[in-house]
Amino acid sequence: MVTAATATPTTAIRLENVSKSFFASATPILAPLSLNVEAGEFVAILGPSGCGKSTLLRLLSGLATSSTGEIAVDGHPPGQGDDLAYVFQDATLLPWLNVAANVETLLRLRHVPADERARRRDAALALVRLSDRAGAYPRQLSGGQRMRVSLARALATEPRVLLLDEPFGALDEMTRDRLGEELLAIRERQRWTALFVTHSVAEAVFLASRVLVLAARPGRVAHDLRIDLPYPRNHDTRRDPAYLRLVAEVSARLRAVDPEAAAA
Amino acid sequence: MVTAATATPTTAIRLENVSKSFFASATPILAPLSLNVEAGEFVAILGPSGCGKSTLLRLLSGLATSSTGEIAVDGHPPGQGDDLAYVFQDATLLPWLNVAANVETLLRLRHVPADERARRRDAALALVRLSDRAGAYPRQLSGGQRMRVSLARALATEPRVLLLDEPFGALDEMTRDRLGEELLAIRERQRWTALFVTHSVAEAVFLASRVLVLAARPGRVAHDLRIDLPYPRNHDTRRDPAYLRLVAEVSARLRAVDPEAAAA
Amino acid sequence: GKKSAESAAGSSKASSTKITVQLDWFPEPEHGGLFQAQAKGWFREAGLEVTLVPGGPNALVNQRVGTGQAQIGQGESVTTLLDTHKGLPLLQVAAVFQNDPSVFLLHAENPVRDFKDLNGRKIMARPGWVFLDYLRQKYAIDFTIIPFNFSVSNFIADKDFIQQGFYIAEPYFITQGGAPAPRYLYAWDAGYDSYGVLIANSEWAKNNPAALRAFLAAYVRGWDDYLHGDPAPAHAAMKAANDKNTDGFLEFSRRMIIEEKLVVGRDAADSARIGRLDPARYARQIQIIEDLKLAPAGALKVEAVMSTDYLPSAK
Amino acid sequence: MNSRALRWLLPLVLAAVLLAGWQVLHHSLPPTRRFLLPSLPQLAEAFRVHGAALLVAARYTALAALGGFALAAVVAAFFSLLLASSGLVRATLYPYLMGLQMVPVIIIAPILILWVGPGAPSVILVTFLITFFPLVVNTTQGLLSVDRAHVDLFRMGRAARWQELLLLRAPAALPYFFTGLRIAAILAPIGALTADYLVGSSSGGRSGLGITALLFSARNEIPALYATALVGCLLGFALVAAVSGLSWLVLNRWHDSYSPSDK
Amino acid sequence: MNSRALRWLLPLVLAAVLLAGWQVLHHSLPPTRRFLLPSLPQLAEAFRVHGAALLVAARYTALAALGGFALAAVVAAFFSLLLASSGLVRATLYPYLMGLQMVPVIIIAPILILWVGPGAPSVILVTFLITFFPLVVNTTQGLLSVDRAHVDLFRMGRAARWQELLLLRAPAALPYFFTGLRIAAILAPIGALTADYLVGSSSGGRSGLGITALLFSARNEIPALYATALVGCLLGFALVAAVSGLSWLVLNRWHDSYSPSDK
Ligand SMILES: Nc1ncnc2c1ncn2[C@@H]1O[C@H](COP(=O)(O)OP(=O)(O)OP(=O)(O)O)[C@@H](O)[C@H]1O
Ligand SMILES: Nc1ncnc2c1ncn2[C@@H]1O[C@H](COP(=O)(O)OP(=O)(O)OP(=O)(O)O)[C@@H](O)[C@H]1O
Ligand SMILES: [Mg+2]
Ligand SMILES: [Mg+2]
Repeated sequence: MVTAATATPTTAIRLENVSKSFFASATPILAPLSLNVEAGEFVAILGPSGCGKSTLLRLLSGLATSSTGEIAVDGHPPGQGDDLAYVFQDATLLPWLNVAANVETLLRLRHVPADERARRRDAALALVRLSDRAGAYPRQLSGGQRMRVSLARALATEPRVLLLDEPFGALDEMTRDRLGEELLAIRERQRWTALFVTHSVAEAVFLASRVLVLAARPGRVAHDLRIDLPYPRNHDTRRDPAYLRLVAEVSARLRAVDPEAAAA
Repeated sequence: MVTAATATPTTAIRLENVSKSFFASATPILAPLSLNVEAGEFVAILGPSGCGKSTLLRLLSGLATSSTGEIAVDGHPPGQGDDLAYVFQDATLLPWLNVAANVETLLRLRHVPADERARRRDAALALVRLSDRAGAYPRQLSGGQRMRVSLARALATEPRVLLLDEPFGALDEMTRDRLGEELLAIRERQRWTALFVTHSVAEAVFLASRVLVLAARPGRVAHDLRIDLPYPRNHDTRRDPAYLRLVAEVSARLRAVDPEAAAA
Repeated sequence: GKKSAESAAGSSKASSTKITVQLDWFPEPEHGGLFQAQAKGWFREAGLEVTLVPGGPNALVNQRVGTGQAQIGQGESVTTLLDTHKGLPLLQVAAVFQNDPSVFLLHAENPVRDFKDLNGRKIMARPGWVFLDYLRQKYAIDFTIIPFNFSVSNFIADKDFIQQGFYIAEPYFITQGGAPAPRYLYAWDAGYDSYGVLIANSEWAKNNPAALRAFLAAYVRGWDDYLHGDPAPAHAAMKAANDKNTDGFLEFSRRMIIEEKLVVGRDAADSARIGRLDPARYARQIQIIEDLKLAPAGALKVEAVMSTDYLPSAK
Repeated sequence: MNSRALRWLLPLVLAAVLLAGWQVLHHSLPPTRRFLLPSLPQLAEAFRVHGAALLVAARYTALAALGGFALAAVVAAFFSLLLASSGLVRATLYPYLMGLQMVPVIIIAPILILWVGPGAPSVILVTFLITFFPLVVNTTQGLLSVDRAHVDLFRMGRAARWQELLLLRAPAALPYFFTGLRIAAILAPIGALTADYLVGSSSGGRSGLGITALLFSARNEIPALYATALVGCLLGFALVAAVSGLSWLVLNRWHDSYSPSDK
Repeated sequence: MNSRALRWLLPLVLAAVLLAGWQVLHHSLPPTRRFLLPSLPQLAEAFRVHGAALLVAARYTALAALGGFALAAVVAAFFSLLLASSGLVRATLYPYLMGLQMVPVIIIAPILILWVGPGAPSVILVTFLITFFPLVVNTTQGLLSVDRAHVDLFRMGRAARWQELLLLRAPAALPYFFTGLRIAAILAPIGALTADYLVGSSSGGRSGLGITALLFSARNEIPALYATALVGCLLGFALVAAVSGLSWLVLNRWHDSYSPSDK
């Protein structure tokens, strides 16, 4: 199951001098920003509210265009590659489809055959523990359940690049921890490159091979930290002193970044 | 500034044998549940995703009706009292109003005079650090910014009972901590009774005078814990060993509840 | 024009000649000659297969005849002259009524006694009726026109109401509606003596003179029989084609046609020659059109717009 | 319980009040004008006398209305998708579609009669012209009003244009489409009646409600005229009821306009 | 840049193609039928000859259209709010409003002439009747389609019925209202023309477009008839453009139908 991509790491995401402003005149939301993410990396992004995390993911997915600079995702300009999945900050389920059909939406767009679609849908729903709610409509779900459906929808596509915008934000710590571990297990199989926005330092350190700490006004990478904990990570990792030390360190870095954000 | 309510604690919220099912036949979402909250209490609610936390708040606000049982909020049946504010799990800002007008919405409903409205709006916006975005429309805000506007909208009403459904869910830890402290400071002045749903045990223990741990299927109070840390709490509280012990204890209780949720 | 006229005629050469007649209104006694001839089988006897197509507010008789969708139609002469001027290949071949029965209806006590008195009044009429322009010019008057809606309700309900009407039809419904019989202002009293006419597609007429002659002969015989014989066959056919026709109405309308000498003409000398057309009257009608500047002088020639060649010759 | 009973009672009470008011109005008119507002017994009598004829005419008009309505629904759905597919198409085509609606039926009636011929085809065409546009405007607006976040989802999923149109915009536009359909359902029978009046044919002694109305009107049979109008209304109500039922079936499970006010 | 140029070019190209097609069609018709589709020079000639008269008629009809349209907008807004205020009101009133729309204008023409009088008041009233209903249906649907979560917000804030209606449902329904307004804008001029045809009045040689059309039609002046229809269309376009502009002004800052496709 080990693909060539892991054997010879290549660049999955590359940003060069990318900036973004909403109005030509205004201060940019993202300052000119350069970044390289190798294939298979799991990058967690931390940063104060409104610093530009979602904007960064939107640029990578091609949903927004950068004001300046160059972006390549999986070797393509943003929005052109075929194997990207993006879990939005909001669940954005289609209200007229039930949970099962919502999970299948993206597969349908890719013309995945019906039986394969059903298989992946069931697996994804089982993963987020919502198999028994497959027939429910979005308005019958709790906030956390909706986010889990959204996550299942993205994972079912088995992408090469995965962008996640606070997918666990609305979940309790247990569910969060469990889903984090499941995510890492899936990563072993699917081997995507991930950019994962979160507000939990512990989560960032537990999941990621690399943590970016963004600063606000304009958004920029204040710290770029490698997390050298071996995979697979599991329950024990959370008690590993190296892990705890890294959490403390990243927390400190984030805190140091904050005063600038507080001015916002 | 100390009102009678604090001098002689009275019951702010009372539930007696309250249950809720969406279909007459189905297993209830909330099992018959009884609960008393004294005026001035700050109750944090923890529990797995989908266990019924939002449903409980909806029952208290009168937005949903219970299938069985009696509810009294601030001496009134739910939905009849005048001084309740509810921060929903989603921001639910009105897209056609800018930030300032959104914050004023609830005040307008109560016929608060224009100058008083402007005063409270500005104070609330300053609190959530969005004064400089007062003129922006919701679609120009980040996810966290939207939640902060929603919080400001509720706080501006200076209610007697405050229901908060994961108001800090989409926020980074710094902002979260700061807003938590601000919330406690406001509480000193406004003296509301609060029910606060959160997924962060640390946050629950830091803010609350009492923590309810809910279990799922059907939703019920598994643990009802008093947090005997003195107010005012602040930065130092977070390093207080008593605080850390309580966090660990609540975490353990929550974890013990989880296996049942995992079955969901 | 030629092509469509030919195909209309040519398609039926095999057995009998097919002729479609476009009526100007729903079947009523004003179509008595046609229905009687049809009911008695006189068209068939003459080797013609005739279809009578009911009209209505949008009968478009001249357009349908001009484009060959019908070979013959029933209409009014001055309007037809105008349409001929506009280029439709129309030929007026027989009179239906020696005087077009369109008149103004008034209540008995209405102070309007004369056309001059119409000045400043409100009249419900077809805005395109040339007679209106004629009145304005001749008497130097003006009035307000309300579009004709084929109803007599306003007339019955309003003592001051003045409206256009076929006086062989509307008065019946007015009296049935409980109002006293109306008074009339006849167009011909103002010097506007248009015909009710049969109009043929001129190309078709040129190519099928025998058929047209045979048609008109049967038609004239039909009128004669309808007026002087038993109208029952025609009335039965009219009721079949329009179930709102009551015996009372059919009888009233026929009686009016007879009493007012509409078909035979008030000119007793010629009364046996049903269908006759007078070129001199056409010259006057063309003069009216020219005076109203609806066509330039000399544009319309009597010989080109009408013909008596197809009528049965005088006995 | 109480409020549910009211829901049945109040409309009935209002109906009774209106009918009584009608009757009173009839009798309060000066006798010469009374015929303009026939009394209820006169109306009943008109139904008794002309009921059979009205039924035949109603069937004819109902078929034309349904034909025009169905045609409009299908063609409007197609054009709305086309219009929503790109701003360029919209800028190019919309004015002509609007033009189509703005051609006064009374003006093209003669042209239709001469080209299509009087009778059912023309009536269906006119009904189509009358009902088509509200459908196009509503459906197009619905297709354009789709939630921005959902469009982003589909763009992210690299949906083809047609997938975005059919799998996202089309279902999202359903509430708008049904609104248009409801308007069209109301317009169709009266449109067919008007069309029958303008371009119908009474050949063979069979005609629709329009020509029937015209004849009753010309003959001053006012009660029968009202009866004819009433039959037209009933057709409209039947069609609206059908559309509302369909709308409920399709939308009730997810659309907010059907979400119960409290649960 | 390129696509923006296309946006101007394509409609113009289509217009040119259609005009050329028209001209070709004209010449390919058999001569006896050619009069049904006047050639462009004939049309131009009709405008030259009758331009002044058409302008007068257009002004008259435009005023009536605007009057009926404005009346419909105001009354529809009022009734929609009433209908949306409670299911009971809706169940009670909606059928009668529908009935109002379904009364065939051609049938009530005599009654209007008698009671309202021919001319401007009747024309405005008929225009109102024609444009009213699409507005009511759309606006009511909009008022009912408001986001459930926002209703919850207002209920939580203990909003009075009228506050929920005016501060929440009314602004949320604006996109639907403007959709209805766009339909009404298209219907108003042609409705006024039709109304003029049915219940207008002409005196001193001055009349609206309907009677003008009737006159041209009776005189078989087909090019002038087309010119009249065209003038009616132009009025419609002007009104639609005005409504679209207003809609943009009101909605562009927040509604998804105006959100740029990429930012
Ligand atoms: N309209 C509905 N019909 C049926 N089931 C519903 C409906 N609304 C909510 N539920 C179910 O009720 C349960 C409780 O929902 P609730 O929103 O209260 O959960 P919660 O504790 O707030 O969860 P979360 O932390 O994910 O927000 C969930 O399992 C949900 O699926
Ligand atoms: N359409 C827009 N017009 C103007 N400003 C915008 C627009 N969209 C976003 N912004 C601003 O850009 C900044 C970055 O937004 P972004 O959504 O990327 O933040 P974020 O880091 O994801 O925040 P959060 O953690 O709260 O989700 C915010 O200050 C936001 O207000
Ligand atoms: Mg964000
Ligand atoms: Mg919840």
